[in-house]
Amino acid sequence: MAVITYREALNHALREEMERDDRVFLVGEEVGVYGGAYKVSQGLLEKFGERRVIDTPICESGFTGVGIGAAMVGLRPIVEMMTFNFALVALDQIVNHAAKILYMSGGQFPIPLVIRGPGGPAHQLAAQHSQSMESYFCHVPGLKVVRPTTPRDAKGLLKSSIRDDNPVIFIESETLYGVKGEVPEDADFLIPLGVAEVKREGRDVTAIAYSGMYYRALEAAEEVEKSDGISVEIVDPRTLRPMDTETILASVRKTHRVLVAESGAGFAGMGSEIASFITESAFDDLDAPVARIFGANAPMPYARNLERLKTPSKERIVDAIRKLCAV
Amino acid sequence: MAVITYREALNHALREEMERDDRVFLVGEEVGVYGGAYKVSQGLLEKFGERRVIDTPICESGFTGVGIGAAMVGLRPIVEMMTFNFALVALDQIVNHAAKILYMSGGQFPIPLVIRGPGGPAHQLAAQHSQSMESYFCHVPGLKVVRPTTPRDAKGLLKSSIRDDNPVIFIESETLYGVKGEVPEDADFLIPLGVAEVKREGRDVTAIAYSGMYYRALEAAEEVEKSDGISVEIVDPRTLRPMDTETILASVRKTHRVLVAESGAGFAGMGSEIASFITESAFDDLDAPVARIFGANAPMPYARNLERLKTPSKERIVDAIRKLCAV
Amino acid sequence: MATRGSAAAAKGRVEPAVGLALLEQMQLIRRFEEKAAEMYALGKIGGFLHLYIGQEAVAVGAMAALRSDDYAIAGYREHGHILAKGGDPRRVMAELFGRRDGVSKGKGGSMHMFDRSINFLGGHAIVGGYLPIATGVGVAIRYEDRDRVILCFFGDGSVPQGEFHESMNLAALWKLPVVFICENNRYAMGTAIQRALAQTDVSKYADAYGMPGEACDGMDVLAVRESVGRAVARARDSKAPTLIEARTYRFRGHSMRDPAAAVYRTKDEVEEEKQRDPIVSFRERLRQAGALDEAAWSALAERVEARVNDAVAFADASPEPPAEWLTADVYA
Amino acid sequence: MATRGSAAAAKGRVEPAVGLALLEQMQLIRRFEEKAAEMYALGKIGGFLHLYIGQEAVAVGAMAALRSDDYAIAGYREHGHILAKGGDPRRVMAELFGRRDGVSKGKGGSMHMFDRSINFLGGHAIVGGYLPIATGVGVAIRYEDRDRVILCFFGDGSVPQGEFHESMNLAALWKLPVVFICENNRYAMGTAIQRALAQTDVSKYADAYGMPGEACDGMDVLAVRESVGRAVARARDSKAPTLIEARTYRFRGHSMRDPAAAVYRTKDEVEEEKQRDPIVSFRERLRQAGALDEAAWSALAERVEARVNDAVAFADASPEPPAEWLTADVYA
Ligand SMILES: Cc1ncc(C[n+]2csc(CCOP(=O)(O)OP(=O)(O)O)c2C)c(N)n1
Ligand SMILES: Cc1ncc(C[n+]2csc(CCOP(=O)(O)OP(=O)(O)O)c2C)c(N)n1
Ligand SMILES: [Mg+2]
Ligand SMILES: [Mg+2]
Repeated sequence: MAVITYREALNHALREEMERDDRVFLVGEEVGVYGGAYKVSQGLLEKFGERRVIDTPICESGFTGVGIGAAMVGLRPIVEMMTFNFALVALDQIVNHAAKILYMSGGQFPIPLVIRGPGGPAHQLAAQHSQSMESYFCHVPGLKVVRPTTPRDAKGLLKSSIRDDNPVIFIESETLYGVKGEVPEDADFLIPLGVAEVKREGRDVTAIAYSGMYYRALEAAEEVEKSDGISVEIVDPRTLRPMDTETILASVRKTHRVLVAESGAGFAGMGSEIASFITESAFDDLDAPVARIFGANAPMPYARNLERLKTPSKERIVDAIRKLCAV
Repeated sequence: MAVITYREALNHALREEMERDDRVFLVGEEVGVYGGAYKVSQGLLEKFGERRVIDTPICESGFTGVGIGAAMVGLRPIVEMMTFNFALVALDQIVNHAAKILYMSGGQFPIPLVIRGPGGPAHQLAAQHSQSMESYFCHVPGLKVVRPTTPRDAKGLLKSSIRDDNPVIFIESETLYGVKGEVPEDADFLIPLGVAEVKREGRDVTAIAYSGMYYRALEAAEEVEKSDGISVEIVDPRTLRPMDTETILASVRKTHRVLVAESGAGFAGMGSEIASFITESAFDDLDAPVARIFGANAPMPYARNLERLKTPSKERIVDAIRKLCAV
Repeated sequence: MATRGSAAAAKGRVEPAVGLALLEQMQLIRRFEEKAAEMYALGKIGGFLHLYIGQEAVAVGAMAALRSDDYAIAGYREHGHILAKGGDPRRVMAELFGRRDGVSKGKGGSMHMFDRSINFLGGHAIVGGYLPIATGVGVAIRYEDRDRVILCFFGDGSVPQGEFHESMNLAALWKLPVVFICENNRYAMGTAIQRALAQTDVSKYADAYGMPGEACDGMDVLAVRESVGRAVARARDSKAPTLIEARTYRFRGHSMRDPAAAVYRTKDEVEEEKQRDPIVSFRERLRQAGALDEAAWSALAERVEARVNDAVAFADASPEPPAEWLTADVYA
Repeated sequence: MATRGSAAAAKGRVEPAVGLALLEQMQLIRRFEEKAAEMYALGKIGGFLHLYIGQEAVAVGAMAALRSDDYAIAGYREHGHILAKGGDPRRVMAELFGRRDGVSKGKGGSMHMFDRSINFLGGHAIVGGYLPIATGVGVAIRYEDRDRVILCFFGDGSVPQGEFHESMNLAALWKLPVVFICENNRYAMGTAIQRALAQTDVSKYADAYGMPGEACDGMDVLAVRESVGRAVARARDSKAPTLIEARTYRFRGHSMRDPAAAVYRTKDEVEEEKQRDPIVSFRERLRQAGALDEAAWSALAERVEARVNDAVAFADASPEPPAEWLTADVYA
């Protein structure tokens, strides 16, 4: 296994799937000549040419629709959103079209489409460039939603997303592109969609966290292990929709205490879903109400000190874990 | 008090607020000459003229932005979405602009804007015309979200929304426009945003429901009262964001059993928020996990028989209440 | 427009057999729609119902320029388009009835007719929303280096929508085999085109993109076939898009919920436009050309009547979709 | 373009005092941006930083045609615009530093500068997203029957976006006092305009809407002032919109994260464009006109230097925003 970055893992997944299937192509802003705003598609234009790596003008609604149309007639497009914040411009295409055409057509037209790019907080990019968008998409029947945490997840899940026959919203993270980790080189390495991973075994509390929040939860887990001898199990859903209810409930039944950490603003978000689902399904297994931690209820500020306060910190997670165990 | 329809109540609210404040104007598709696709703005063009009742071409993103720009420089626009499904085309304007400009400008530019129109299931309008959109907006800091249930709510809440200095997403319902009820004629009658209403007093179970779901919950409550002697209290949040946590918790502490009914697809939606909030805040008061009922996990089908099955029925609510009380 | 019409007509020579086929298709759509209106009144059809009456020459003339492996996509007023593309009236009526034998299994309804077997890609109800999708089909045709073409039908109401501009630019920039056909019936619901567009000659918008643009008489099936024929040839041979503005008129209300359709237009205007009825005028032209006598017409009319009644009978007999279908087809 | 430039120059007569003021504003922006780049390198500025270097003549020439009660709105490359509109360099630098005395209280940053006191409406980072907002300001001006005007600055990258089309149509249809100024620097990030637009003469898009369109040399501050002056007069007197294409060039990378800016354009091209430096050429012109001697120039340069250093000192001294501000200004 090679140790590569999250960015390289995505790049390899794209390269391998494009080699494997000529119907797969990449379209988006700056994916070709520029090599990708975040360099995820670096080298692909050189390797696959302009036919399969298509630079587009700025028109998210237009080129997302292009992906949907191409998918309707048998291709397997990958649409890159330079950042997911811009997917708001294309939300009608995604929600009213990509997610519904299979259903409205009575099953005649599957939409094998991947829409991918970074989402969530970055580095002082302020309100219009730092949104955690997953909850918008999780709410929509017909979409699958993936949020890879490690380089390994990034590669295995992107490859599965590309091979999936449904529209998949694949949200990466600007803050994780540089993270390194072991990744299988095998071109058939896949991580199935809808399967969570217990990334850290523990006895006392289950922390459910994905993407950047996973890393903060891990730091917190190590701290409370040392300081309070609290053993934290960390479950990474990896795919948010469909959600792996089994793995989550198994951990809950083991620890009886749950914390859900989310970088977004929380209200009516994915954390709310996980918390209410667990409570419905394992009420009697819970020794304490499921605790939710999420970002401050505000847009993302620019100032560095405020930005730090906006997203849940290791400290906040540590406190929440202690509170949970004090119950 | 006059007995008028929900549609008339909205029409009166628009008329009164436009009379009261010249900065208030209405812009949208077919609001003028046509009198409104659902006739909510009937007669306003005749009364206020083309300056204040503005028909627009089909460009939701464009005319929503027009409302935001006019609000930035001191006017108080009301933007009509012919149906909220089309707000998806304008979501970038609403989420990236209307909701964030006050914050990004450090408080310099409030956006006193109302975006209103019908949302939710209607009568066989199928997948692209039947969506319950509230959860998208509830998730966004900077927006207020209102879902009026009765003619009285419709008038009092719309007037407050128009007087509010923030962007307010005001979602009506095609299926309720014809509903009649008593509505105060007093031009200063207001219902404050963020205040829920206990619409039916009860002892055994709290049902939280708004818009069309309220009426089904009411039928269910009357049925279980007769058949099982179960006394159901119905709380209508009316405003979803900000949410009236006090009124909701007070009812929970009284009944110890809660049902949340939502017409939308549920996953990561408003019902998830209400359920997880209640569990966090009143865990020890709960005799049973908060039960959620929501629409089938699918887009809206056209066929009448399938459409009926899609949205929670009185029967499903009755069953849920019985289950809750059996715990 | 009248002059354009007769000009096109003058040009429009047609072999009798072909002419009769076009007439029969238009008549089929006309009667199908009139029947649908009846069924709506009887409550057998629900939701919105947007009739194509008055615009038949556009779909019929345009589809006549296609090969069967070419694609077509349209909006919510698409009964005429799917029938002209070769859709089965029985399954189209069954879809309106919301029955299991409908083209979309009863799950799409009037606004969402899809038929993969004839490359009919819907049936979409977001104004402007499917223009980028048509553009994507053009991208796929080029990607696979085929010589197919896609016709994208939309109304004048789509022109002010941003996706019209995005799609026109992409199709022209990337040289895609997409024929954009704007059915300009001068109203978007209650909004007259001059209240919606700063510049109302829709075909002129093509200039901004250096794309060929052409207006034709949408009440003249041969004129439409000619314009679209030129555009299809361009698309097939040189992968170049075209914007066609077919000038037509909607005889009925926007939908069955707008019966009068009189708030925003005068009865006189409607009556005057009805003088341009595409079926009456084409029938007359064939008669004058000696291609159609009374007997032939009544035979044609009877065939159409029979097909429409058969469609209704079929739809009536088709069962409701089973409950399990509610949650089927959400994911592939 | 060169010819256009000198043509405009020939036309461009200017009183010495005014010329010197324009030169000083351009120099202020140039030095402000160079200093900002230094501060970014020192880590005092975070996030994205898009420099205006090379385009100074556009903002300065355009704002020179305004009254102080007129409005302006721009994208994320707006430091030059807010300064040219009369913004205080100290508060603009403080915003870049993310400090409490910044124009947006440190909460907006480089991409979201707002200043109500000078009618500067931001500072927006969604390409194309604020064009409808500018249109809405035009609606408000007409609604209140004022004689104000709004200038809306955007890049060539906004043109393929649907909101460009929607805004142009609404402004032309409703006759709004909006001047759309496209700063065509020939690249949207790494995408050359000919790879983004089927038709690259941006000013021609105005024709589709029957709106006046005009291209001008964006490296010539007087040419810009003239074109925009004509458009502002049209907007003020007859509430008519205009599309102006200011042909300019970005000397630096798209942002500080694109330092080389060489993947998508050649060094030679950049060097050649630098020959059109708007400050060097205007300074030369003033010298030839006898309006600027060495002494005057060094005095000007020193004043600018002092203001920029003062801005940095002010920003450095300004405290971070207090923690409570994180959740302030979410609701009014
Ligand atoms: C984005 C969007 N906005 C509004 C509507 C509501 N609506 C449905 S049809 C229509 C008018 C469209 O007119 P046109 O495009 O001219 O087509 P026609 O009905 O004349 O065939 C409107 C406004 C919609 N379906 N989608
Ligand atoms: C809707 C949207 N899509 C993509 C981006 C990312 N992005 C930021 S600037 C930019 C290029 C814009 O170029 P142009 O409009 O020419 O302005 P310039 O940078 O040349 O001043 C892109 C693609 C964005 N901010 N918004
Ligand atoms: Mg029309
Ligand atoms: Mg540019």
